[in-house]
Amino acid sequence: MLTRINKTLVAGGAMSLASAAIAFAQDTVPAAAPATTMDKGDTGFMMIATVLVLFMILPGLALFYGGLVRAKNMLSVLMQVTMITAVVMVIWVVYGYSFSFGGSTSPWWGGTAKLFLAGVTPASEAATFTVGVVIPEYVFIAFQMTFACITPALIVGAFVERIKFSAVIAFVVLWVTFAYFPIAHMVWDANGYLFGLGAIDFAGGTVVHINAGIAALVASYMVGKREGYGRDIMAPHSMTFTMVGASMLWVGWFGFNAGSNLEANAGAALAMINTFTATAGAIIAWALLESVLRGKASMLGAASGLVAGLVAVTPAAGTIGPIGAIVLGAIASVVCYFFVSVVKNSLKYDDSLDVFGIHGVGGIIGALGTAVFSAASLGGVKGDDYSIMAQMMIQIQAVVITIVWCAVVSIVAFLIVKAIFGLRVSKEAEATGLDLVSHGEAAYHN
Amino acid sequence: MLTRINKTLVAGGAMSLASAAIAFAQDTVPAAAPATTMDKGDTGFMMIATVLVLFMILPGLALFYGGLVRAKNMLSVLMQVTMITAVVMVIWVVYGYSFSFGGSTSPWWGGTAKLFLAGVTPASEAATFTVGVVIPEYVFIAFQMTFACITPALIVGAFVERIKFSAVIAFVVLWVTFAYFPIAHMVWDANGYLFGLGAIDFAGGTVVHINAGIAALVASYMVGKREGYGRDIMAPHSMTFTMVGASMLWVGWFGFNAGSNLEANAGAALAMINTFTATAGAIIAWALLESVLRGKASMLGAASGLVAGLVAVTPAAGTIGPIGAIVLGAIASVVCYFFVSVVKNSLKYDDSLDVFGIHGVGGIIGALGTAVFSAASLGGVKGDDYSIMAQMMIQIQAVVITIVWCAVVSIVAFLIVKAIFGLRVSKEAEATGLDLVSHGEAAYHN
Amino acid sequence: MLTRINKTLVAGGAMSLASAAIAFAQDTVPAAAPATTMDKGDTGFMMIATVLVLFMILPGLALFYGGLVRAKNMLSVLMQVTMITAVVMVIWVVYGYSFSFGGSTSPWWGGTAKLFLAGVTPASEAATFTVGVVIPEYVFIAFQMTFACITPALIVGAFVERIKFSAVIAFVVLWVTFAYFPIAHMVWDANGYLFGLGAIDFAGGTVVHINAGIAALVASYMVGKREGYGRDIMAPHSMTFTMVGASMLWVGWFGFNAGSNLEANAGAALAMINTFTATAGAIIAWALLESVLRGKASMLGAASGLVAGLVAVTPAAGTIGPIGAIVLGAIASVVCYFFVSVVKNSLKYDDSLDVFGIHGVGGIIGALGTAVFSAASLGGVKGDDYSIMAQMMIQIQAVVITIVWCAVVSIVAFLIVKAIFGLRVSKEAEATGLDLVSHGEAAYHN
Amino acid sequence: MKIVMAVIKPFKLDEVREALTSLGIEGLTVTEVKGYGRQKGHTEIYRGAEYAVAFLPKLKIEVAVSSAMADKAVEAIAAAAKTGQIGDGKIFVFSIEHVVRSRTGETNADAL
Amino acid sequence: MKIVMAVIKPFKLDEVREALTSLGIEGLTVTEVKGYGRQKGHTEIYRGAEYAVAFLPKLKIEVAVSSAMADKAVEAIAAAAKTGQIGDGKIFVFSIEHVVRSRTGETNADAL
Amino acid sequence: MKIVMAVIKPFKLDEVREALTSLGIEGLTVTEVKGYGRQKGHTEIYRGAEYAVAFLPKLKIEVAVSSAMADKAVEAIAAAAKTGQIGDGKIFVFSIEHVVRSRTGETNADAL
Ligand SMILES: Nc1ncnc2c1ncn2[C@@H]1O[C@H](COP(=O)(O)OP(=O)(O)O)[C@@H](O)[C@H]1O
Ligand SMILES: Nc1ncnc2c1ncn2[C@@H]1O[C@H](COP(=O)(O)OP(=O)(O)O)[C@@H](O)[C@H]1O
Ligand SMILES: Nc1ncnc2c1ncn2[C@@H]1O[C@H](COP(=O)(O)OP(=O)(O)O)[C@@H](O)[C@H]1O
Repeated sequence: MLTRINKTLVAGGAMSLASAAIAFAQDTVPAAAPATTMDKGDTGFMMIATVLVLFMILPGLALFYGGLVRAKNMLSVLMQVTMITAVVMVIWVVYGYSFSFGGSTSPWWGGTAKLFLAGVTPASEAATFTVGVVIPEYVFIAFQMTFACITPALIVGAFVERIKFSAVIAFVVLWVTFAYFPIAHMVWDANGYLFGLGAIDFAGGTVVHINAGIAALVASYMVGKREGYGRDIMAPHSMTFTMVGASMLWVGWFGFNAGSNLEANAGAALAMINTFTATAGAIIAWALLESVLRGKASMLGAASGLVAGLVAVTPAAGTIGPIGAIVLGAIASVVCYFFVSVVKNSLKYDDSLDVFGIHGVGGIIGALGTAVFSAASLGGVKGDDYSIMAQMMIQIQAVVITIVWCAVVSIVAFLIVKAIFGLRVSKEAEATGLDLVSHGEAAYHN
Repeated sequence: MLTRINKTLVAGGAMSLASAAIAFAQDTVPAAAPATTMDKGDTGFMMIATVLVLFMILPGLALFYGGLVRAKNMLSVLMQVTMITAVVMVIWVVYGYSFSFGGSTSPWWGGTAKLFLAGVTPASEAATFTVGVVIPEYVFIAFQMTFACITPALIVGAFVERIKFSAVIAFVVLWVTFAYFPIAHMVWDANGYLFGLGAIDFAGGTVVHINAGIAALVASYMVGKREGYGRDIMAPHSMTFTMVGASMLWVGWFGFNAGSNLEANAGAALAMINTFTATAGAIIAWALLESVLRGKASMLGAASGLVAGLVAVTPAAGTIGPIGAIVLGAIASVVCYFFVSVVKNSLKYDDSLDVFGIHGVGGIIGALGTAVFSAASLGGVKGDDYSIMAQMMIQIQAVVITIVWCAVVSIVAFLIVKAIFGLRVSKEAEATGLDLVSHGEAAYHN
Repeated sequence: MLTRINKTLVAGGAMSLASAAIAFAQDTVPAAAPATTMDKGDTGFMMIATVLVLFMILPGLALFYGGLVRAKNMLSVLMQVTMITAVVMVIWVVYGYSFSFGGSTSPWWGGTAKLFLAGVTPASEAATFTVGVVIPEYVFIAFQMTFACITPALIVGAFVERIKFSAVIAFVVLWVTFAYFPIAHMVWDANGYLFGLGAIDFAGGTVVHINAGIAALVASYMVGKREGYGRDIMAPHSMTFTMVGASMLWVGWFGFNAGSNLEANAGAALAMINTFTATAGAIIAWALLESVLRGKASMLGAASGLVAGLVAVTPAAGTIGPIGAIVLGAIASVVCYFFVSVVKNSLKYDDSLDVFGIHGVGGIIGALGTAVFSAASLGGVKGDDYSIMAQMMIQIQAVVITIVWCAVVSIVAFLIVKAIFGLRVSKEAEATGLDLVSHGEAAYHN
Repeated sequence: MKIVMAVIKPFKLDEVREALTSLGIEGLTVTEVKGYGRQKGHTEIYRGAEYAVAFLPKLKIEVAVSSAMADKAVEAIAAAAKTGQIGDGKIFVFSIEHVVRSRTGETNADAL
Repeated sequence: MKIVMAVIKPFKLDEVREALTSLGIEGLTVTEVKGYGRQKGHTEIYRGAEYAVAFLPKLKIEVAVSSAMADKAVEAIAAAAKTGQIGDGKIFVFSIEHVVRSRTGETNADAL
Repeated sequence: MKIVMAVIKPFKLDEVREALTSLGIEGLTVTEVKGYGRQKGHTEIYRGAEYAVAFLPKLKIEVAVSSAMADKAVEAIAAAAKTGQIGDGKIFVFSIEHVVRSRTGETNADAL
């Protein structure tokens, strides 16, 4: 088992071998395929993991974000998250899967071989990290699809309460096409550029969180502040929903992290226990910090720490130990805390729900912390020939490349969308609230 | 694997072989049983699938429906869904399972051999679609039980805000006994009449959705309109809860659809990916339609499309392809949209939460669409000897028989209940709201 | 399969053999280990079961309790449940797992061998109830961790709306250390005292429910009544959230009960179907009782019955039959009903959310009922040499020991916490509400 | 000018509004209130706790009218709000000295 | 006749109602309001955003009484509403000219 | 003494409050109300059901002032509440006879 896990580590990314092997299996199955085994335990586990990631988005993320806005904008948030999910699902089977994992040897994208899932049948297999062990390719497609859906949905938090609905959809289409699919290929495909560097990103710290966080930072500058920002009370309309959403994110995140192991074995179990303890450490850290600095630990603080911990452990879950995870989660909480309560206020941009402050910053802490806590000396599974510093350099490269690529795509995408649709609703519409103005409904009646 | 799936298709219904094989196993286990294999991957997967279907009902469906009524009737909806679930569970183990899958050779019902689950022990096995592969019969019983619970709970949407609580329970007892159990037997048991015809109903389009939809249509005429219908504002008291409920329905539906494969293999994976893409297609279609026709895409529209897509893909999930699923979902959305916003208004009955308009109509679209999109030429898994027209005729027969049977039972059941308990609360009680009047509580306080 | 189940019964507790075998495996793996098999079906199932138990706590239990308090205290409840979960998780990996299952031969605790999970690696294995069948130890640790988290979180219901946040956390730290970990060891470890007696506690009736119930009873006396108790209206601020929480408890409880089987086989399936039918029986019983005695069946009544049924079936799930489970659930409902509506009112203590009345009383009914309904003559799996009376004596002993141990620890813990932190907020703070006073937030805004 | 302030049963709002608009009254302000009076409340039971809820949901309507219109408005409201059941509510009339429309600064009759 | 309109702390409602019913006053109307005054509000913090909430939850009670009863009602309310802490609220009295009970058409004293 | 009672657009609350405090007025009471007037409402559609929502969310402000202050208060509110768009709301002034502060028993001017 350790062997297997070490191999994962060498591979350095959660789905890297997988995609390579898919291509392989595809090519060779008709002829003399190497003997593969499919275990129903893996297949069943991965299907449930996929469902758990959907649960993170709907209703999890929708509620987490929705609770934080004013009641008059509740439905707009729910609707944006829902529509992004639906649109990216269709895009995924049409061209997203192919662009990400289509089997091309390019380091930048997956090519066009699997447009419309061409050639995929119930008999198609996708490799896991264990040589010869496969799962149905449909499972791999569906699992990866949920990752492609949640990432742009995370960005929503940056521009809530003021953006045009059409602009959201248009931006997301451009963004997944030019930012998400290429970066997923780069990080997780065996031919991908960052994969080649040896970056460790077990379940998507760069591809999902840093990526979404940077897009959110760009969004908050491009879309501008909400009317009345800093003057009006914009308190969460339902911290209850936010807490429920955060809890669902935690529950679903086990699909995300343990599922990224692709097999139901001890590797997944390690990812699972780390996803527990890192989060617990992060919750406690944020609450302690608030207790000391403000005299009161808030529910929103605990929920924020919870998400920060989950974000930070995402790239690290497969290679660190459960005690190291507590420390990693706690560090992420502390840094994110100062970011959202000090740095953001001084920079005065309106990343309304702190997507950058938590997913971007937490993702970076996680990516770098992975290099540190993966070392056996700190409880990780990386053995003798592992150098924290060497890995750290690789992680930094991966982070910087993701940031730059994503920032450029995000800026260009927003400029295009602004030119065609405009980004914001009118001031009056903003005062009335997006629910009535953009969707013709109100979230609550008697 | 394709072999297995083809066999499913030939079998033409999700649990058909299963029940046959149960009877077989039961008979022969004491003597020289044919060698069967039980895979813990299947068993574990099916148990989780069962839990997911419970999740669809409680809290999923309860919230989806509850959010749509006025606050003063919220608890009555939650309570009706809860009590129906509990009552049908007890009925199921007492006589429902036997009436449906008791092993009789009648084409109309399962007989009395398994009253009180007689003879079932932890050692009992239920067959799957792969010869020789079994799961524990308790798992099959529990999985099927959740289907029997959700179907009558769906009907609730037709008569909310005005029905007597006693009438709901009495109606459901009659209805599951004379409509659900027989139809489940007809469709899913190897001796069942519709099974014999060769109808394809992978996860319950006829048994669950058309069945519930027709009962709802009957209910809306028998129970009559709400006081103030068409005059008072009866806007959803919490679109947030409705959206959360719809999301939970989607999440849980993977248990429903993928679980109907009974094994954790590529067949389940196909059902899963179709359950993603059909739903996505349906959400987008409804939202687009609203955008074009009303200028605004609503959250309730997206949620309605979501459910319509899930309903439509239910019978088809095991035999169509993911791109065909997008189209099927979109078609279902379009038809349901016109039904609930045009046809229903002109017919002026009060199917309050559009059970017929979405489950009935969507179920019919799904049943017929299954014939179309199962063809290999349209991305389905049906091979050379498959004729869309021939299958279409069979599907139409199945639909018509279900409609007629269910309508007759529903009418008679309502007449009996009306005579004994009465159907509606008083006008004053309706004005006050069912929560206080029927349950002595209020949903919300400060 | 019957063999296996019988063995469980002989073993008399869900995890008893498990922990023994872990120790064994640990000791011997380096040398000539007996051949063990690990099935991915078990591993995957147990990971999902673990996630389901987390779901019971967050958001399940948090919402169930939160809905029952006044809006001004909502966040305090959510926060207490969240922080308890996080704190106990960290404690668990630091010393809780070792104190419970550390491998010592003491009948009272598990020793210090596994502090900080010393020696646990991805290769470590934990035994199940089938000889030679193992799961990754990380899975066992994570699964058991969720039990350790939910138990103290259950106690929260006794002292809501008035307790200091610091007092909650301090009490829980003491309580899990001196009550939960030792009792878990006594009941579930092969060396444990109650295990040695032969007590049957499949999934934690004594360890979790009686334990939490007694602590709650102590708490309600030590902390005292809420201001205005018996005078002011303290109606649930959102029965909707309470119903959603109860539903989630049910859904997650399948992880709790079926997961306690440690393998994805017919034993888990039996636990699952019992967890359905007992709960259904309990819901119906409570509703019927209310209908008869008050003329109206309430949603809170149904939710209370639901939880009472789940509590009662917890120790029994692995050894009774589905029809016996209906009866057991119904009996638990009836007794709990009279307890919370008659006994509690006459004793005039303020166990605000009836933790003792439902978990304590229901747990005792379950523990004793297990002795009765496990008999083959009543549908259970216990064969010829089983004596209800003999088992009843053992169950009573287990209950009494748990009650006494827990009561003593709880009293001392509250005295210590009172001396250091004080237990209650000021009267004014109580009038304002804990959300603002202790957490600086309000749950709802416009 | 007068303010006519009426407490009514919630489901009567639309009828009352229509009665007023048919008199040419074009504005009114509505508040959700709880009323205590002869109409008895209800009892809610939550497990062992029984709460007598004495306050019932009502709507309060405030409508400013010229003195000349006051009586007609009162009559119209009384007629529209009446069900004949206890709890239909009461109508109060009091004088106001001054009215201003914020948007235009118009006062008194012009502001109504 | 007069309307006595009082702003009170929310948890004082039952005491105030009892004080009034013990005077024989059988009806009143309650509204949830937010009050701004000398009693200072509180601060809420949501991550980096700190909001000073100046408005506190209060209840407004309106009770129509005969002119003779007005002073007693004011006294009763003042006594019942008093905690001695800042923010106990204020009581305002103004005349009404006309009262009608919608159910019966009774007016003035009969309508109270 | 007078009560100045104003209906305003919800987002104008802070400006109105500041305008009043700058006059030295230290207390006011705010109620969430629904207003019907010239400003037209909106339409909501839920599947096939289309609802014309005629009532718009407004806030009602009540502020008790000395008679001398009343006009200034009205002006201040009118100025602060004005957007120039239809629906800015109205201000009503009426006399009150008596004011009591519950906490101290102070009356009239002292109670404000
Ligand atoms: N003296 C009063 N002052 C203020 N409001 C009153 C008074 N009496 C009754 N009300 C209001 O009128 C409502 C109806 O009064 P009630 O006595 O129940 O019935 P009816 O209007 O048929 O006499 C009450 O709920 C309350 O809101
Ligand atoms: N001038 C005023 N006009 C209207 N309401 C007022 C006025 N002053 C105070 N109030 C109301 O009375 C409440 C209590 O007033 P406050 O000044 O806080 O304390 P106190 O009543 O002890 O003087 C306020 O919250 C507000 O609702
Ligand atoms: N006659 C009236 N009596 C009481 N309130 C009124 C009256 N007319 C208007 N209002 C209130 O004033 C608000 C604004 O009035 P409206 O006619 O829409 O615009 P404007 O204030 O610009 O004339 C309304 O929503 C309502 O709350």
